[in-house]
Amino acid sequence: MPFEPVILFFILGLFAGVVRSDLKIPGVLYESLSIFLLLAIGLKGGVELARYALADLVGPALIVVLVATLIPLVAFPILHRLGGFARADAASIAAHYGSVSVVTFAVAASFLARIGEPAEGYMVVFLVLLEFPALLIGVILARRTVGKTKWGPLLHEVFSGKSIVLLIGGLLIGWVTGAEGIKPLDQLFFALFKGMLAFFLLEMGLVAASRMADLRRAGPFLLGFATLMPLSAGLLGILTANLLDLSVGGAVLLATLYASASYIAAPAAMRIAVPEANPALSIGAALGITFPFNLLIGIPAYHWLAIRLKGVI
Amino acid sequence: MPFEPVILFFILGLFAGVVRSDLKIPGVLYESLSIFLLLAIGLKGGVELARYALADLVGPALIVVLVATLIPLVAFPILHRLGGFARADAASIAAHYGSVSVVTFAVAASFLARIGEPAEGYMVVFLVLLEFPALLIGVILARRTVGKTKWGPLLHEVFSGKSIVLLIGGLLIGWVTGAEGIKPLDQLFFALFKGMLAFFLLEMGLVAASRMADLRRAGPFLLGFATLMPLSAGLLGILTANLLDLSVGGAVLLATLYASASYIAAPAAMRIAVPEANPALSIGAALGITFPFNLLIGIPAYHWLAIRLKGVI
Amino acid sequence: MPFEPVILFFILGLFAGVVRSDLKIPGVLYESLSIFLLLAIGLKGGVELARYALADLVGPALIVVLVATLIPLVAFPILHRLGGFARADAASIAAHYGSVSVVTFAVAASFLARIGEPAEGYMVVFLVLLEFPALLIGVILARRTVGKTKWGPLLHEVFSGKSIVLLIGGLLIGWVTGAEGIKPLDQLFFALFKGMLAFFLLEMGLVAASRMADLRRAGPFLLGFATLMPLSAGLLGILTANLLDLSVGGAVLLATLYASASYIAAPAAMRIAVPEANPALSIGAALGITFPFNLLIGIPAYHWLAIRLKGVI
Amino acid sequence: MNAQLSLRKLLTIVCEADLETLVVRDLKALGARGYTITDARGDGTHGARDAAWPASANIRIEVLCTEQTANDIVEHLKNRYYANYGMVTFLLDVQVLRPDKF
Amino acid sequence: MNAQLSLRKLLTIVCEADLETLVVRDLKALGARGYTITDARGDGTHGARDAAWPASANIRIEVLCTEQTANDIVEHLKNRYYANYGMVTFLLDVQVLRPDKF
Amino acid sequence: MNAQLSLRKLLTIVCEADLETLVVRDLKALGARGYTITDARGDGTHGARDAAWPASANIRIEVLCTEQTANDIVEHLKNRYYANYGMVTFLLDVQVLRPDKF
Ligand SMILES: Nc1ncnc2c1ncn2[C@@H]1O[C@H](COP(=O)(O)O)[C@@H](O)[C@H]1O
Ligand SMILES: Nc1ncnc2c1ncn2[C@@H]1O[C@H](COP(=O)(O)O)[C@@H](O)[C@H]1O
Ligand SMILES: Nc1ncnc2c1ncn2[C@@H]1O[C@H](COP(=O)(O)O)[C@@H](O)[C@H]1O
Ligand code: NA
Ligand code: NA
Ligand code: NA
Repeated sequence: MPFEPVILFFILGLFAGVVRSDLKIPGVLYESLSIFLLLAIGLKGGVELARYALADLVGPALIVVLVATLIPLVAFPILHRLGGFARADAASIAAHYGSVSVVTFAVAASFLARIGEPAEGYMVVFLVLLEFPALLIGVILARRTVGKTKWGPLLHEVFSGKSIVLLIGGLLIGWVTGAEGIKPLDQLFFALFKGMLAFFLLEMGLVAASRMADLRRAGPFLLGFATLMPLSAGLLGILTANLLDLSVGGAVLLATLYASASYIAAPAAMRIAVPEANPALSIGAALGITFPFNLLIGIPAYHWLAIRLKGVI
Repeated sequence: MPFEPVILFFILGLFAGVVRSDLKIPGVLYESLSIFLLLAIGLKGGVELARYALADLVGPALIVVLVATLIPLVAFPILHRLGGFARADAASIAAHYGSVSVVTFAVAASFLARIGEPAEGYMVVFLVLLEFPALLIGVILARRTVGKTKWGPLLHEVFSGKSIVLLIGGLLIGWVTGAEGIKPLDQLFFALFKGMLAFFLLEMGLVAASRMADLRRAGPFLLGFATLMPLSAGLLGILTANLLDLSVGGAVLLATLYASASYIAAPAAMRIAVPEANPALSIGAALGITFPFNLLIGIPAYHWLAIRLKGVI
Repeated sequence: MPFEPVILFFILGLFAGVVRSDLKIPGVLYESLSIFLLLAIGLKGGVELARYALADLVGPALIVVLVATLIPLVAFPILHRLGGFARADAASIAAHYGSVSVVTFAVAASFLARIGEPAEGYMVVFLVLLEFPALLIGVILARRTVGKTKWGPLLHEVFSGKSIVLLIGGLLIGWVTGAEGIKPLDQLFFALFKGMLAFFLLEMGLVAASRMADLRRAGPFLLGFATLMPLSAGLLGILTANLLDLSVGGAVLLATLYASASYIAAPAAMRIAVPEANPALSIGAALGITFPFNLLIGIPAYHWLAIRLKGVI
Repeated sequence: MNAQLSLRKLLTIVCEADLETLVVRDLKALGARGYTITDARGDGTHGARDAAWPASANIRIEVLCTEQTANDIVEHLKNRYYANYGMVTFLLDVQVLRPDKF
Repeated sequence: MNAQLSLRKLLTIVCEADLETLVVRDLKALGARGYTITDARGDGTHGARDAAWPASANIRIEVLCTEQTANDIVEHLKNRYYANYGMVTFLLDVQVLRPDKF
Repeated sequence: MNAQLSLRKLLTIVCEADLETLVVRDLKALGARGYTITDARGDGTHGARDAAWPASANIRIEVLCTEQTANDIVEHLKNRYYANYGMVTFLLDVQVLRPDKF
């Protein structure tokens, strides 16, 4: 089997969307599943984190975050200058790609688990840390001046956003409780995780199908961007991982974080902070192209690369 | 215990409905559970299917489907001529009884599992195949002429209907993935299956209770039909199973498929394709009478019959 | 770990509510989870119940219910005379505290399970029996005269209320089916119970946060009542448990039942039966103060007390 | 105005979800021949109602009816519920086909 | 009346949820430039529809449009659906900004 | 018209669900004393919004208020949101009890 089985659910959803099946997954189920996934990923990360000395993570975390800021900063001029996108659109798309997709991360983690490739348990911390800096950068890029923006509401929006609250909340609960204490919750949050992910991917397939239509209007430049950007960012992730001496599994996860584009936190934040940006472009690219691209091609490719590049840098 | 425990949840729902309890199960939960059940049944069937040579199933499948067309073709004149129902109503009810109830099938399968009666793993394929031919027959019966109907939209409605998409999608995923590959999903789709079925039956009980009121107006003929029809169709199923040399368990499942009346795919399809038909009649009979009848009496009866008739034909 | 891990989810929800996070748990998920919890608690109780002779429980049950009527009867004059609350408000609050909180009971049970303190399996029967008498007492206290009230609709409201139907329904199903028969449902109703409870508590935290604002207007008397009342009622529960010669675990559960205030059955029933009562007061106290108080302080305190008072009376 | 259309009243009631059973019973008793309900949340004199749990959910009920029935219902709601419950009602004229249906 | 505002028709349709795809297609074909749908339940001549499962759910569709389009839609709905489906429609005048949008 | 009833404006806003917090804050700031929200989906110039996930969900907000407040809100919404967001508003006259409440 070349594919993670969960990806087949995504393809089923995509198919149902494309043939205009009357299969509709209630919006409430989408929200419930996304709460579940965020919480479960946080909990799992927190339990793993208990095995590490937090102080040892500060340095790597700083490097991971700093390197990641390159992504929106490079994506923006490509989109604005080369692609001819309006400033707001280029900034918003850059923010989406600078931030991360929690579900893509989860699929990569389960890809690694299936092939038995271990990874550092603290990668979830990077997931949390990478979620928001790009959003702030995106707003600055869009506004041109830092002064004009009302940062208060935006910072509140970002830090009290549901994905941050659930991920960090889960991390802390997992960390405080530890592997033993969390056992009674294992059945829901860990044993069911992959099934719930499959269910969610079915839903994402349906949503992605409806987003692909948006993209037809967007032109080939964005299509190219939405596949080359993750590949380059993934490569950057692998090199950064090598710099930090992470395992192959860790490199794949970091590559996936860098390569993935957010569609939970970013769309809501950008919609409010950069109203002039057309969400059809950013969401269309992130969800209609990059998300399936990472699932089907990106993750195995990053694994292939991570093995070959092991030790480089 | 004479009953499958899951049936007690149906009775609880029925009771809550009858005493007008304020217990209401959100419509969204109904939809989520039905998506889960359809997908899980498909997956399970797909995994089992991997053990058979598909070519060997073509013959039996053809026979099973052909014999099944007798059900609407016999039910229609009974309802129209004998019962005095309008053409559209008779055709729509016939279509409901010719199609199948996925949940009744699931209860029969869990009845067999409980008493340790094995059955052929590919019965789910028959479930999928039996879902739609009766719907097409129903439309033809209602229209009298094949010419007038716009078949395009109807065929689209039937084949892109959510139950077909999820059942076939699940079948394919299960088949491609196989028992080993699907393991990480077992906890959600298989271990929880029976609990989810119980929950869904609670809900069906509430819905059935509200449908029984509809039936008071329908008169005794429909009541008789809604109990004698499944018995006869069940017998037909057992004989067909014997013809195909199925096991006792397989005979019970085929009997249940023949005997059960659809209330997921059929109501939606008939509502659009045969607008003149009164849904209170078809749904009232299928859900208010035949569904509980099969759960409480039919399934054990088909088992009793299948044992006694083993080898006949 | 001093805390039950599930309590951390409540705190996370509380925190998200207080910082005005955009984390919103869909109302439908709240309802689905509450149906699940009620049913699961009933089922578990029913299975345990099968081990006891019902006749032996009649006496203790009578005592437990009779002593419990003291709670609203004492709470009412305290609130009305001392606290200066209007008759209707005092009666409604008294009814909330006289009835029980199913979720608090579940947390206490999982607290006991974690520390390995066994308890009588039939406590769920007391939970069911304690749910409604206080509601009737509350209505009488509010109306002053028994005559004026239309008891028919109220009794219907109480006895066909969803919590009673699901708890008693679950009890009966569990009792009829027994530990063996219910096994296939264990995975959903028992293995997932604690995870679902955690999820529900997250939601309760969000709701409680919004209720705390209500309380600011209510003044310090109600705050004092909402902490001293559960402590006193908890003590009463322990003494009653001693009278009945229950185990320490049983005493903790009875204390928790007495100490907890209802926010599923009571709010709906009181809203209809005592319209003049301001729900912000009763729900604010029950959910905003007493619920977190019992989770964080009450349950461990009742345990501490139950050990110390073992044998007293 | 289209000649087929007649004037009727549309009465809209926004109230606490707990009242659904009672209000629906009243509507029928006062002559309404049908109604439509949607789930809602909101804010008003009784404070924010965010529909996060049953006790804070609202419903929005619409009734198409004659002016007489509308007035009867408004009168009844005012006497029976206004003092103690979160409830808002408003009335307007709408054009309907099949006026005898309402 | 605010000088920026113009009059348009608001057409509201309450019908069985199963009809959503068909009715939406019809609306577009008859010139509606947009619509808004909410999920609903209700009661009427076709009996109680409590939205407990798909077969008993309703939807409530609103269309802002010109009087001409509104009349065309009402006419079409009447001919196509009234005989066999649970459906209620009503029309009223509303004030909108950007009249050319509708 | 029933003598107890007075005229007020009903302002209805259909917009992207993401705007809920912002718009509600604006409504309060501009003098609305209450509002009612239902979840919705729809179609319009900004394309189909099917509510399958948060980014494609709409809400439908109703505000009963004085004509002055209604005009202020419409003016504000137009300036603040119309250029960049999917949003539709319409106004009509309705009869209410307790006019001072709105
Ligand atoms: N001015 C208003 N405009 C629209 N809806 C309102 C208004 N005031 C109150 N409501 C609705 O009616 C419910 C009860 O209102 P109240 O009795 O004022 O708390 C609120 O939760 C809102 O949903
Ligand atoms: N008088 C009415 N007022 C408001 N809604 C109605 C009315 N009559 C019917 N409806 C709605 O329209 C749907 C179909 O109506 P009917 O065709 O009368 O069964 C009902 O389920 C209600 O949601
Ligand atoms: N003509 C219309 N009638 C009713 N609702 C509309 C109409 N146009 C737009 N809407 C609603 O307003 C939302 C935003 O509209 P728009 O800005 O045109 O995309 C849509 O998603 C619809 O829910
Ligand atoms: Na990224
Ligand atoms: Na059948
Ligand atoms: Na109590």
